[in-house]
Amino acid sequence: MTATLVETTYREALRAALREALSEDERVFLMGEDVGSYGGCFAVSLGLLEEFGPERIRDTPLSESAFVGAGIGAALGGMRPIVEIMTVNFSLLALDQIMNNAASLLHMSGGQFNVPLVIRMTTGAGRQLAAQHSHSLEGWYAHIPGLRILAPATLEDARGMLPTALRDPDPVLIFEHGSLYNMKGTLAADAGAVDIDRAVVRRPGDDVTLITYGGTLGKTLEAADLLAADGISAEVVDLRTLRPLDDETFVGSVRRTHRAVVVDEGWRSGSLSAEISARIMEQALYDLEAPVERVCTAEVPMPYPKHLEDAALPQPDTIAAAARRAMRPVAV
Amino acid sequence: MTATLVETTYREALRAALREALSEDERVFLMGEDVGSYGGCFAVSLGLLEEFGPERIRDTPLSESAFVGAGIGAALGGMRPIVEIMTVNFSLLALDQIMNNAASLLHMSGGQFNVPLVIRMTTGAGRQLAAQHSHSLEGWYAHIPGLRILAPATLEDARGMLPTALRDPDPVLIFEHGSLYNMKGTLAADAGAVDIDRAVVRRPGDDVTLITYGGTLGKTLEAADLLAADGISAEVVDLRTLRPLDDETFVGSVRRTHRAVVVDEGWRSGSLSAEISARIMEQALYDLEAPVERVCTAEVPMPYPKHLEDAALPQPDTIAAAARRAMRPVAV
Amino acid sequence: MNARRAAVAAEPEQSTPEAAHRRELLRTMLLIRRFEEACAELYSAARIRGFVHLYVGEEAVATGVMAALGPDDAVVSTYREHGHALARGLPVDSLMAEMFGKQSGCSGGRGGSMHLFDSSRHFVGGNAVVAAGIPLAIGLALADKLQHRDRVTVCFFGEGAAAEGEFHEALNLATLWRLPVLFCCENNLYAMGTAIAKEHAQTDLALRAESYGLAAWPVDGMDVFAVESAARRAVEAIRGGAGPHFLELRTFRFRAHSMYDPDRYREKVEIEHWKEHDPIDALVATMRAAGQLDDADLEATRDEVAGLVAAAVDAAEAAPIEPVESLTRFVTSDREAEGSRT
Amino acid sequence: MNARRAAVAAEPEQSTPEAAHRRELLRTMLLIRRFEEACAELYSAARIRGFVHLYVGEEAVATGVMAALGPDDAVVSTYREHGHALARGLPVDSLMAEMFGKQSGCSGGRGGSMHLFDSSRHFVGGNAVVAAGIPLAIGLALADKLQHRDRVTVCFFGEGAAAEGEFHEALNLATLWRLPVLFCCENNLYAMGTAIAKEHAQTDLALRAESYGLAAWPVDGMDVFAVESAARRAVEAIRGGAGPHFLELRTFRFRAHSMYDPDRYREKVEIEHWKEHDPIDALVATMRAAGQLDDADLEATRDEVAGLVAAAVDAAEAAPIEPVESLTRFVTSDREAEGSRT
Ligand SMILES: Cc1ncc(C[n+]2csc(CCOP(=O)(O)OP(=O)(O)O)c2C)c(N)n1
Ligand SMILES: Cc1ncc(C[n+]2csc(CCOP(=O)(O)OP(=O)(O)O)c2C)c(N)n1
Ligand SMILES: [Mg+2]
Ligand SMILES: [Mg+2]
Repeated sequence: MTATLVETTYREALRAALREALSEDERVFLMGEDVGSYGGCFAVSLGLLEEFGPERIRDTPLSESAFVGAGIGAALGGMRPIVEIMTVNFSLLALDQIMNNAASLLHMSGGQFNVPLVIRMTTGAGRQLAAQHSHSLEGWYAHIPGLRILAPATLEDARGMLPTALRDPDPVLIFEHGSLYNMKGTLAADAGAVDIDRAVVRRPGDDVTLITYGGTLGKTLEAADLLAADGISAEVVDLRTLRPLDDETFVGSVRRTHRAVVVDEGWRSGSLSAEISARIMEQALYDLEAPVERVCTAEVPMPYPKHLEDAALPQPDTIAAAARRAMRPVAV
Repeated sequence: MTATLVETTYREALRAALREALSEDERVFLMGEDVGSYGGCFAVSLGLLEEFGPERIRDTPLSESAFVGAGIGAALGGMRPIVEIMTVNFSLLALDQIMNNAASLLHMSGGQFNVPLVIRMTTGAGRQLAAQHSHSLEGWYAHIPGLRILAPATLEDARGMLPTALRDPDPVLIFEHGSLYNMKGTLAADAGAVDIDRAVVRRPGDDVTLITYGGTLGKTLEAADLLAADGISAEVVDLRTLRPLDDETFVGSVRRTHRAVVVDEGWRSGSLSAEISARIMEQALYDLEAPVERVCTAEVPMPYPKHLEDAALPQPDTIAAAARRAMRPVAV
Repeated sequence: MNARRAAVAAEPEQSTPEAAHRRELLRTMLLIRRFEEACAELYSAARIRGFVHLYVGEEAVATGVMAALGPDDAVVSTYREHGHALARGLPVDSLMAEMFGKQSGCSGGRGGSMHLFDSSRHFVGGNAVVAAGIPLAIGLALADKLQHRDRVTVCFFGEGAAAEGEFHEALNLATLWRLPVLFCCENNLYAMGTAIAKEHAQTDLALRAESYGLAAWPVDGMDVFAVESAARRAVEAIRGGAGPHFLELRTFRFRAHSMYDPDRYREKVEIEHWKEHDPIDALVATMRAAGQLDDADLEATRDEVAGLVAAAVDAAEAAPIEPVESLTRFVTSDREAEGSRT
Repeated sequence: MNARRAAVAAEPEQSTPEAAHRRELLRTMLLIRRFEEACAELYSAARIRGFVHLYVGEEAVATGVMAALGPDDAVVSTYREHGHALARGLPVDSLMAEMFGKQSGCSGGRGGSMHLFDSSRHFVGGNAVVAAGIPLAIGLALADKLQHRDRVTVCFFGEGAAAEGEFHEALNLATLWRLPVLFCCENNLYAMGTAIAKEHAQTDLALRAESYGLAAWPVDGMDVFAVESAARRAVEAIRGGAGPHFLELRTFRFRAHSMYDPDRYREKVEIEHWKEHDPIDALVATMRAAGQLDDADLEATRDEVAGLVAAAVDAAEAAPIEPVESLTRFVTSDREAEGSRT
């Protein structure tokens, strides 16, 4: 099967997924702040209002809690809503709805009311948006039972995670890293739904496993290049789904390489990297040749200046440095 | 110094701390839902309205975001507000204020505006309050830079953490576990402020370190009794302050015992237990004789029936079982 | 006011449709009352646990509103929802079993008093976060509108809930989008221990609601006829496409906020005053005066509902508990067995 | 409307206090305009980054409101706050340095365009979460009330923010507690790309605000005199103990929402229409007609503010950047050095 490849971007791939979902299923609609006339704050839904009309591309007032709650209600009422929260930073205003309703209704009702809702939002730092607009909270959301958390890091996943998420009977949150929208590349012309159960190895290697997801996949692959130049063969695992985690793939890799670095744009303490590290320790302690390293964001509300933001975030060189530390652990 | 001991309860110790703070500092006031005429939903502030009047024991409408935000504003304006959020479950409604304002203002303003605010709330499960009223999110809050997170587990700490927190120039969140309010015991008649920087060893031991905090300290001490009956000497560390964590105390203990069990009422994935486990691995991997065990809450919105709730939560026997596993690890 | 009603009414036979309907209303209210008295006793006996919020005194509200609904309409409720559930027709047995946390309960025992659900009756649940059901209700109404369904969604909440941000956001959204939703604000003058004047700068909540541009009016919530007719009027208008409506149902809870509450914040005299307007007594008086009810009828109905409740208690006591092995069911729909992959 | 004003006004000398005050207003508005034009250029040149929201067209609002305040009053702002900051008297240098992220900036460079702070001027900051500043403002006012301080806190937000739950909660609380706060709703008809009619069921926001029981009225936000006098009236009433007031300032932004926004959602003709009411042109016309301004004055003022801005840009460019080693400063007040103990 040699599919034709087309040039596209992450943004266009997301839009193609939205367009397909809207075309194929009458129950699907998109709702959120500025998804319509404005075209989406990051232009993801540009043109969809013209194509599908204001009933299905639904601009909302600035009322995160109400329109997320309305998305939950509409899902209960038989629709397949896609709710866009402009960015993860504002999702805190809707967190009660997400945790106490979306994630809990199925259980509280003894299985009677499931919530087939998809929530999309932009996440991450790197664009000098300062303290209130730079959170990476997807790992935090992964703490909540009842949710599925996705982090598309590639064009395939930007194109393919939404259709699979829409088939899920339960709430799915999709986190799109803000730095990826302009990412260019090629995609099969007939690209469609992808699996959302498994992590994947994006680059095979033997000496150390670099585990990451979303916005830091690119930096981690760059780090692998840096390491290759040093003769270190790094395997890069893209988690893809942050809840439920696919332990098998990343633990399996660490069992082979005996060394691991977790790269995570969340603030270090209590980030997803801690959970990954704990699981490796639980499942593969005796395979480890060195402590699992973590490369995370400095524990500081994000500063505006570029040089400070760069210093706060995981970078190819800090990732590579952590991998080198793992290669030469100082025994104590 | 042989201080007189008085019989008291956790609730009374909290109230004594509030009364002292209100008496000693005019800038202190208590604000929240039903702290006044009702006497506090768990009767912590009972009688304080009569003693200090409605300006300083301030009943608020059901408006979590606004009154937490108002607490932040009042702190900026020179007061020392104590804001009570009835329970952690409702704190989600105020989370934007907590993360994006309370925790960030100092940084965003380049050090000009600090927020000397104390927020108290009830946390935890165990009283059959079901899915929306049983969260343990204090470990989750410990992810946020700029906050200090306290979990008083003893009468001394119920009495003494508030005065120290009020002296902190930055926001402090105090999580009171709902199952502790009726805990009885003795306290020095002159008990007062306690340190809020260090974890403490609540029971010394040699074979395994049990690390916990707040509502699960009692169960963990019970587990230590069970273990003692088996001839296993367990050291119990009470974290007390969940952010910043006092690594020295718990890592130091594990260095001696070579085995650790973390007990945490949060849902397992992404709970504070993961961070503790990761730090032990980072700082003491070569001292470990077994994987760090975690005993957490099952990943399910809390069910109402007692037997299911009991099964979902850490219990003395499951904690002891984890410790026994750590004593006899199955090498792989 | 019921006396006045009774006076102007003709004296119909006990067999008229009106009389039959009123007996149905009365039966519902008596059933709610009896159910909750049993709950209070069972709570004291530690057979029921958790938070339990009684509706005693407010029965006319649920009963009147539900009487105006069709079987296809939807209901979103609160944690004080025994009355809503019973008036909506959820079987007493399934409710009592839920109070006991048994698998035969209406939420499989998982919810308890605050989380009663019944999908077959479009009863979308008790919600224990104040005001959090309001956005759900407008979402259900949005789904109906998008699917061109003729359903009305009724959303209950207290006057305390009206101070929450979600109230504001949802009322604006519902009005902006002309959604088929009936907001039923149960104004019982207190939110736990906080009197309405300490909650709201503007205590006329119907007026407040009107400021969003929706039709809103206050209703005597102790008069089941007033409630039913207001609800009918609103439901009809909503079904006709007139957009959301808002009823402020003025009522009072005769008992404490929850079984935990020592009720220190209300004067006895205030409670006694309201008890004089007991909605059941008022209905009984009206029906008696209209010749629609005699002592025997009343006795028989009381006996019937008492029997139902007693049987429900026995059944709930006897019902098996869920096996612990199924603890992690209902976390996700399709991966129930895979508890480990979280 | 300014023409009318001018016609009825007497023709005072250029040296009267009124003329001096008006020249001050004009200078402030010109300074804001010039500052933001420079920001737009610097943004295009990639010297300034992040989100930058321009105030062009709305200058009369900040200028008029600030003119009504004393030095001890407090201001809570939004992410569109260059105008508020300049009108409040923050030095141009410190603002421009902040835009560059330099340590000499008013927030030490940490905040950027959306987070301008100045404790010495009680300027409690730009806030980039819509409506999130409103609760802060009422808290500041509460502190003043509890400490019997004679301060008024002014809180700015847009008409889009009025849809958020926090707006509702805070207006109720402020009114309930009679807090000394002036709510200034800058109604520029759009929230990003969403027109007010798609945001609010009731678009008369002063009317909506009034429903909380506070004094509220609409003001022509393109007329700096109207703004100033409305603000004075409100501030005086608040200082006199009359509780919170609300001004709906009707205005328009001439430029896109932010530097990222291609402004697809507005018709050119709408923008052109509003540009005819440019608040600076209107003020200039009024002053000219009143003999309070001639070409030379205007030129001189323009030159002066252009010079200030140019100097600020040069200084900002030249200022050193903060050393990376101090990255984790300002996370906590007293443990700054201990970056590791988090
Ligand atoms: C968001 C939130 N805050 C606080 C509570 C605790 N609480 C439960 S019921 C209640 C009072 C609600 O009053 P009202 O809305 O008037 O309803 P009522 O109980 O009077 O029927 C409070 C404060 C809660 N459940 N949810
Ligand atoms: C809670 C929240 N939601 C969304 C955004 C993104 N956002 C920034 S400004 C804005 C529009 C706000 O409009 P308005 O309140 O009218 O103020 P204006 O920008 O017109 O001055 C939006 C949607 C945000 N910053 N915060
Ligand atoms: Mg009430
Ligand atoms: Mg606007």
